[in-house]
Amino acid sequence: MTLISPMVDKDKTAERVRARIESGGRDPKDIGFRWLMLATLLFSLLVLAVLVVDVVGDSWSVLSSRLGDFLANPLRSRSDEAGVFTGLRGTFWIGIFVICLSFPIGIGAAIYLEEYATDSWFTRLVDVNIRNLAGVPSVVYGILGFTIFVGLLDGPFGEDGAFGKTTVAGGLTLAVLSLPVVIITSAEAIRAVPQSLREAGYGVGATKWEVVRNHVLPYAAPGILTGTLLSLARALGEAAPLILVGAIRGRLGSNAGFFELGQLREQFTAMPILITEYATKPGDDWVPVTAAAIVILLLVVLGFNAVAVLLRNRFEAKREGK
Amino acid sequence: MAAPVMPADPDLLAGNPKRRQKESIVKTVFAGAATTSLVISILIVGSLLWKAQSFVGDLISPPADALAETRDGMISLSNLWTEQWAPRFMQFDIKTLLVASVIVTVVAMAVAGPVGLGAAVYLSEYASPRVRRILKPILEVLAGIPSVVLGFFALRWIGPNIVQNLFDSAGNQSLLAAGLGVGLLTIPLVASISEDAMRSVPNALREASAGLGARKFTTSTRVVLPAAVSGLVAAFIVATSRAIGETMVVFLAAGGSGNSAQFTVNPLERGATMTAAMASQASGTDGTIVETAFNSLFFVGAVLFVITLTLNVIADRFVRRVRQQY
Amino acid sequence: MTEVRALNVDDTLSDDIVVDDNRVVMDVEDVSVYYGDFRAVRDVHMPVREHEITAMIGPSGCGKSTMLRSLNRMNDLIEGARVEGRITYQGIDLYGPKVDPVEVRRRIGMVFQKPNPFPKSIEENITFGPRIAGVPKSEFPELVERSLRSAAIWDEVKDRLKDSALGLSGGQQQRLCIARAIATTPDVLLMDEPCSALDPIATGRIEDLMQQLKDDYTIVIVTHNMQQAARVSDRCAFFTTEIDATNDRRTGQLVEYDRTDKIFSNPADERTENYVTGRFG
Amino acid sequence: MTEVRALNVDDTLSDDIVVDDNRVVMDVEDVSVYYGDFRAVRDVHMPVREHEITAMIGPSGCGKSTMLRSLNRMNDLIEGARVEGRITYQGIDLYGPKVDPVEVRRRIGMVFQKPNPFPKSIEENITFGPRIAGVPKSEFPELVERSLRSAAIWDEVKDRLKDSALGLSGGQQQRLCIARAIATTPDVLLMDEPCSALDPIATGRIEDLMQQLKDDYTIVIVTHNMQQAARVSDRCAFFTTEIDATNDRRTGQLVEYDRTDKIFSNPADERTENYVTGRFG
Amino acid sequence: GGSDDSSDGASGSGSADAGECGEGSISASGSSTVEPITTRAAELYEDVCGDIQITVDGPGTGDGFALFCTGETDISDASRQIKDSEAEECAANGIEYTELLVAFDGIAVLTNPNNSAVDCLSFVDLYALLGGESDGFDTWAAGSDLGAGLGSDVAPYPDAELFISAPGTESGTYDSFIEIVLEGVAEESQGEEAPAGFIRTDFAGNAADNVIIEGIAGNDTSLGWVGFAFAVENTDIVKTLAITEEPGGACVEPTIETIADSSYPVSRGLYIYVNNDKLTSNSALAPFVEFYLGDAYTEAVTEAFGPDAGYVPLPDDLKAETDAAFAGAAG
Ligand SMILES: Nc1ncnc2c1ncn2[C@@H]1O[C@H](COP(=O)(O)OP(=O)(O)OP(=O)(O)O)[C@@H](O)[C@H]1O
Ligand SMILES: Nc1ncnc2c1ncn2[C@@H]1O[C@H](COP(=O)(O)OP(=O)(O)OP(=O)(O)O)[C@@H](O)[C@H]1O
Ligand SMILES: [Mg+2]
Ligand SMILES: [Mg+2]
Repeated sequence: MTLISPMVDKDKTAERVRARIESGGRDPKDIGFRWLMLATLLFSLLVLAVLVVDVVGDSWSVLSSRLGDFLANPLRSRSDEAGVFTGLRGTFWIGIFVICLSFPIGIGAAIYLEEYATDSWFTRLVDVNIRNLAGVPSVVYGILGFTIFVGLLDGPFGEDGAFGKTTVAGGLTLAVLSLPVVIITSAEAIRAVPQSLREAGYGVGATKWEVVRNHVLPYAAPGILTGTLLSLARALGEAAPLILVGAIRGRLGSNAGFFELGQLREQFTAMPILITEYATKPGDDWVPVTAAAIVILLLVVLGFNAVAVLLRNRFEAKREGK
Repeated sequence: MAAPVMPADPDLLAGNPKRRQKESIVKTVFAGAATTSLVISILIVGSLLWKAQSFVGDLISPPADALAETRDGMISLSNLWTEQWAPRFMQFDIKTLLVASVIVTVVAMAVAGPVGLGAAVYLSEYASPRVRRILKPILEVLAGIPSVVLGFFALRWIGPNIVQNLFDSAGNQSLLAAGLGVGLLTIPLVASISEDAMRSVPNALREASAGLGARKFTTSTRVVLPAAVSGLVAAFIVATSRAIGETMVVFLAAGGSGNSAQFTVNPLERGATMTAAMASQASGTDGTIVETAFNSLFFVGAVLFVITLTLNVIADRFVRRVRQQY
Repeated sequence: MTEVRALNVDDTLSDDIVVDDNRVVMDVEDVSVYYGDFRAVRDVHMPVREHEITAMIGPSGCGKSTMLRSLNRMNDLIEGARVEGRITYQGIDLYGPKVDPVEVRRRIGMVFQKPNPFPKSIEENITFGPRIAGVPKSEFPELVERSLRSAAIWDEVKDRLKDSALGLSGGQQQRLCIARAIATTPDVLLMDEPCSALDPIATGRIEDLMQQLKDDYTIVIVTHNMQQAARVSDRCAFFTTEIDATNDRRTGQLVEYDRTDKIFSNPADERTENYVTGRFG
Repeated sequence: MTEVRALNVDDTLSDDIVVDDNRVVMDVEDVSVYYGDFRAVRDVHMPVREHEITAMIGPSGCGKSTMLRSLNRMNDLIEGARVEGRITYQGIDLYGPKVDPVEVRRRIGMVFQKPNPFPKSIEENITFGPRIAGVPKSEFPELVERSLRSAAIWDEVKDRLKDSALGLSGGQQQRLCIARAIATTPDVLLMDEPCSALDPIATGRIEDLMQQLKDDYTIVIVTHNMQQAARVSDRCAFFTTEIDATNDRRTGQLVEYDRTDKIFSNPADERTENYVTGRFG
Repeated sequence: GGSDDSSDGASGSGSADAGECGEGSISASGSSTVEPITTRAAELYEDVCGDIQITVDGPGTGDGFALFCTGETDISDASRQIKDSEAEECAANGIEYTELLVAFDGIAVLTNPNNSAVDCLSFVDLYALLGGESDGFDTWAAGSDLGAGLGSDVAPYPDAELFISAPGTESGTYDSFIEIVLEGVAEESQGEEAPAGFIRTDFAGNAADNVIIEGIAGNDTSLGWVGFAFAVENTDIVKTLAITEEPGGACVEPTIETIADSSYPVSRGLYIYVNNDKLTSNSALAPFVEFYLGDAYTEAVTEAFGPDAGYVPLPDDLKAETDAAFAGAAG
């Protein structure tokens, strides 16, 4: 009568059932696959470990014998005198530009997109635009820097003889380059703020800005910080756009101190450029110098990365634990 | 009878005008911030097109100084399709650069695709939360290794120790070595996006599969991977776009940094990708004092921009599809 | 008090209001709420009376939360949400041109399903609303105590006002949220399933608290739990969903709105009866 | 059938089984389940009888899902989850050393709270289980029809077997999930709140379906809805939570396990009575 | 070197007072070949006048002149003499300059040490293998007919892969090689117009000299050229070929001596061009150039790439001419 025509294993003697259930079966395919996947993961970690070990090994002769010198000396033509001072200084100032320009603008834009924007053609355009900007190759940002910041801003922001290829131009270029990533990661962090927190704020009669400032931003801060640090690290490691913007690979005359503002209008160099230069110098005695410069750049860049990732994990754990 | 409620003070709910004003100022400021991204796009497109069109214009009606650099005293659009990239000789064979870019990208994705995907499968499906908590951050930190560093590594280590060991005919620099370097660079990217895609597959599907007596292998390959396919495709495309746009590894390790390169389809040979051609054009111009030759930089930039933009738009489609699904 | 006639959604409510009932503080007249094109709930008439607890019940998705959130323009925050019809507070059209939704929410407070204290100190949770409304700082200590007392949680937290609110238990957090809502001196409190995340004991405390609060406030509560509606409310609105023939989507509607005892003992509509007797849901 | 004595959690169940009840197909003896250090539910005794529907009810967080998922080792998938005590199926200790959890899950199928069809065609959803179990392809057409018929959804989908399962309504999806579970020829079906995401009509259909299925299968169901438990189940286990004095966390426990009519009409424990009469939850 | 104290450039530990050093900053740009010499001189100058900021960039000789002739730089480094077109540009902008020959750079022609088939090549041979008419030759032997036709006494060349590892088109070394070695033979072979060009273009040039050298070292039958300074450092992994201008002439190995006395045929002069107006308007410039040609000269030229390798200093007579030219300009 019924729709059901049973297909239950009628022959379910306890023995048979026991035999099948207690087959214990670990499937070789299952185990093999697991190990294969693990191998790929370990492979990628291993290769990168080889890289780091190789570089650190190469750099050892420099780092162990003349670290202080190495940090204090500028771009030099002799491998036993060469250092990274001017590179670090340029990279520092580029970082300042990224922090001072792309962080506030990026976070502001993210707040606008997540909290204020209604679904309009403008919002959609900005949104699509930002995601596409994030995928534009860095060398293309170099073209932007070359035509706009070097070409057009030569007068107001460059000293004679700097041909517009100033720290300002380099800093602006990388600030612009990191902006989309800052916006995207900040927007993600803001999106992750529980709606209930916003509702709590609005529910007691707060305006949007009051909710954003008092509740959304503090809650999203770790996420925003993570995203911005990651984008900062990325910007500090970029060489291609700076090549187009004309970072110096020969001798940088500026002997301004690390924090002197005057150098903003002078020509500049940066760590990745200095590495490119050292890497293409002839002679084996440059290998340790290049490697040492790389170690220092890695310390800076991976340092920011690691701090960012740890921060995020810490806060995520905290949130989940709650 | 109804108690007709007399409206109270009509301004009872009018609120505080000062707070409203502040609100609108804040909103305007933030909207301005969001608008800067549009300005940047316009500037990028503008700066590319400005000189790129003057380059193409020069090919159509060549100026005298450009003609003087050629062998046969002829320049036309067909200079974009010869056998070599040598701006100095007004040889702008775009296919030389395109094919080199494709070779590097294919090699890179052949490495980063499977390895990144495998790493992602392990992290998402097999690793215990504790292991994932340790390994994922390491992978993410490694994603931050600057490309000059990998360029140096590809030049000094991958080239001699891997490529030249495997292939006798390979030189100290080759597209293959650069491709491998770019591949290493993109592994963390592929792994990270793929892992996100797989983790966004609802656990309910894994449970459904396990509940039907599927082993992990089956669940991973027959349920999770197919369900995440849009995200995986997106990861692959994003990584491809990144590989095409990668500059420093190729500049240092592919051997085309001298601003001249031959058309080749052999990954063991030297070559210049679009990005490397741009960087070498910008970093040394002794030979190309002719404006036309220098402007080829913008033309290549425009082509690169269009290619990566297309890839990103396609990738975005796939990402959207993932979002819609769950 | 005399019995009010069982309401029919097609009636105009104002005709049915009986004089010796409490004053109508909020009135919902012929309201439909849309999310974009989708009509989530339609044709609601529901006068809310002062110093009463009005409960909204009905199966999941029938638009109870949607309706409740329209009462203090909380739905403004949802992209595409739109109210048709008229909702008044003290006779003022809440959706009128001169109305500032921020002010509306200050006067018509809200308590949510999941306790959602700010991740700040207990004290700051209370003072946030008054602070942004411009209440002078000097009044805070008194205000904090008064609000926490009203929410019956003062004794439990008075020694740890500076501690994070997240350290409180779920029930305490929910009472803190009530205290926070009270601190902005609203006169209507909207509560969306305020007990559904709580255990029985905490639930009991909140229910007791509502009974105390109704002397000073007007309360509208959404609940899934019919027993709770029966226990605490004075008036009860039963919603259900029906397939909208035009677009094949389920639209919520008000089936019956009446005194609670009437709804539970002698409902006018068969659907209400089915629901309150547990035939489905 | 004679009445079984009301169970007390401290008794050993096997002593209480009355001969003319259905055969015990699964037995839960003195089981506690842990998540890491946290004991989610403790000391459960609960024999599951063939061709019966056994319902688990209780307030949120009391460990119903936890318990249910222990019955087919689904909890193995959760890091740190651990079972103490003995759970047997056909007399075999499910957590014994030689047991293959994959095979266990094939024989003890599961249907989840939210319908979770694979994002594939209806047909592929059904054939997924049999295919990995090595059933020859030639049997698929018949098997698909049989499973879908058993789950009372054949007529609705027979013309669109190749369409994506995601195009089905929630209720249809849930029946598809039941069909999918049936397709691996289990003899026990575990269902975790299978109707809570469904509307009343879909719920009704699933309840009818369960009644039909119990002729061939043994069903264990978790439900939040007491009316549902009362309507469909033969036997009912009531769980609640109590603060564990040692660590101040709530641990679930079995309060009472008995025939459903007994639980709802004449419970032995006061807590059960409070719960089933709607005093809380 | 005189600067092994860890001066970071800001210390200004000069022994001279501001009067001698002048005031201001100096910018030099131009040839990447000359850049190391000027850079080295500037580095040495730090010990004398540490406060003078000297920027040296090496985008290329042509780019250098472009900047120099619009008055943007004080010094232009050049690995060749200024072209007429560039000189016109300078004149148009009213820029007067002094040309100072500062050193010689030999260009070493290289092959792999394992390539024992060749030891000496003439310009004709190099043209047959690398000139405009050799486009597409992928073995040495392919150039045999061309070489023989032009009178080579070495042809036929070995039947082996011809792997070219050479500088990129942007470098001065590339230009010099064309100018010195190939141009003459090309015009002889193809006529004035040289329709096939002076140099084959079908190889990927490289910007990094060490990479060029590694390319030579990595292929048994490679051929290429590189600045002498880079080659002498690597004689263990590459083989420098002796060169003769005419087939059958004397084969000369590149050494410091043979380059300095011009007996090695593939060498060129390296120059700096100094803006005359700036010599007066920029008080820092003249003292620096004086230091460049004076105290720093030998060290800057010979140690530009470290103590063991370098460019070739001018013989005394030419050096005296340079000094005199500068003295004239500085007034
Ligand atoms: N933000 C939104 N956008 C679009 N539709 C929505 C949104 N919020 C709710 N809805 C839809 O409106 C209808 C009513 O939802 P609402 O949340 O008001 O129901 P409810 O009665 O509160 O249900 P529950 O008892 O589950 O809380 C539902 O069909 C729901 O899917
Ligand atoms: N994966 C997990 N890890 C740690 N604790 C868990 C996990 N899943 C559930 N718990 C905890 O175990 C206890 C029992 O949870 P369970 O989901 O079994 O309850 P439930 O009775 O099914 O509740 P509900 O009716 O809400 O579904 C709860 O305290 C819960 O927080
Ligand atoms: Mg709701
Ligand atoms: Mg559950």
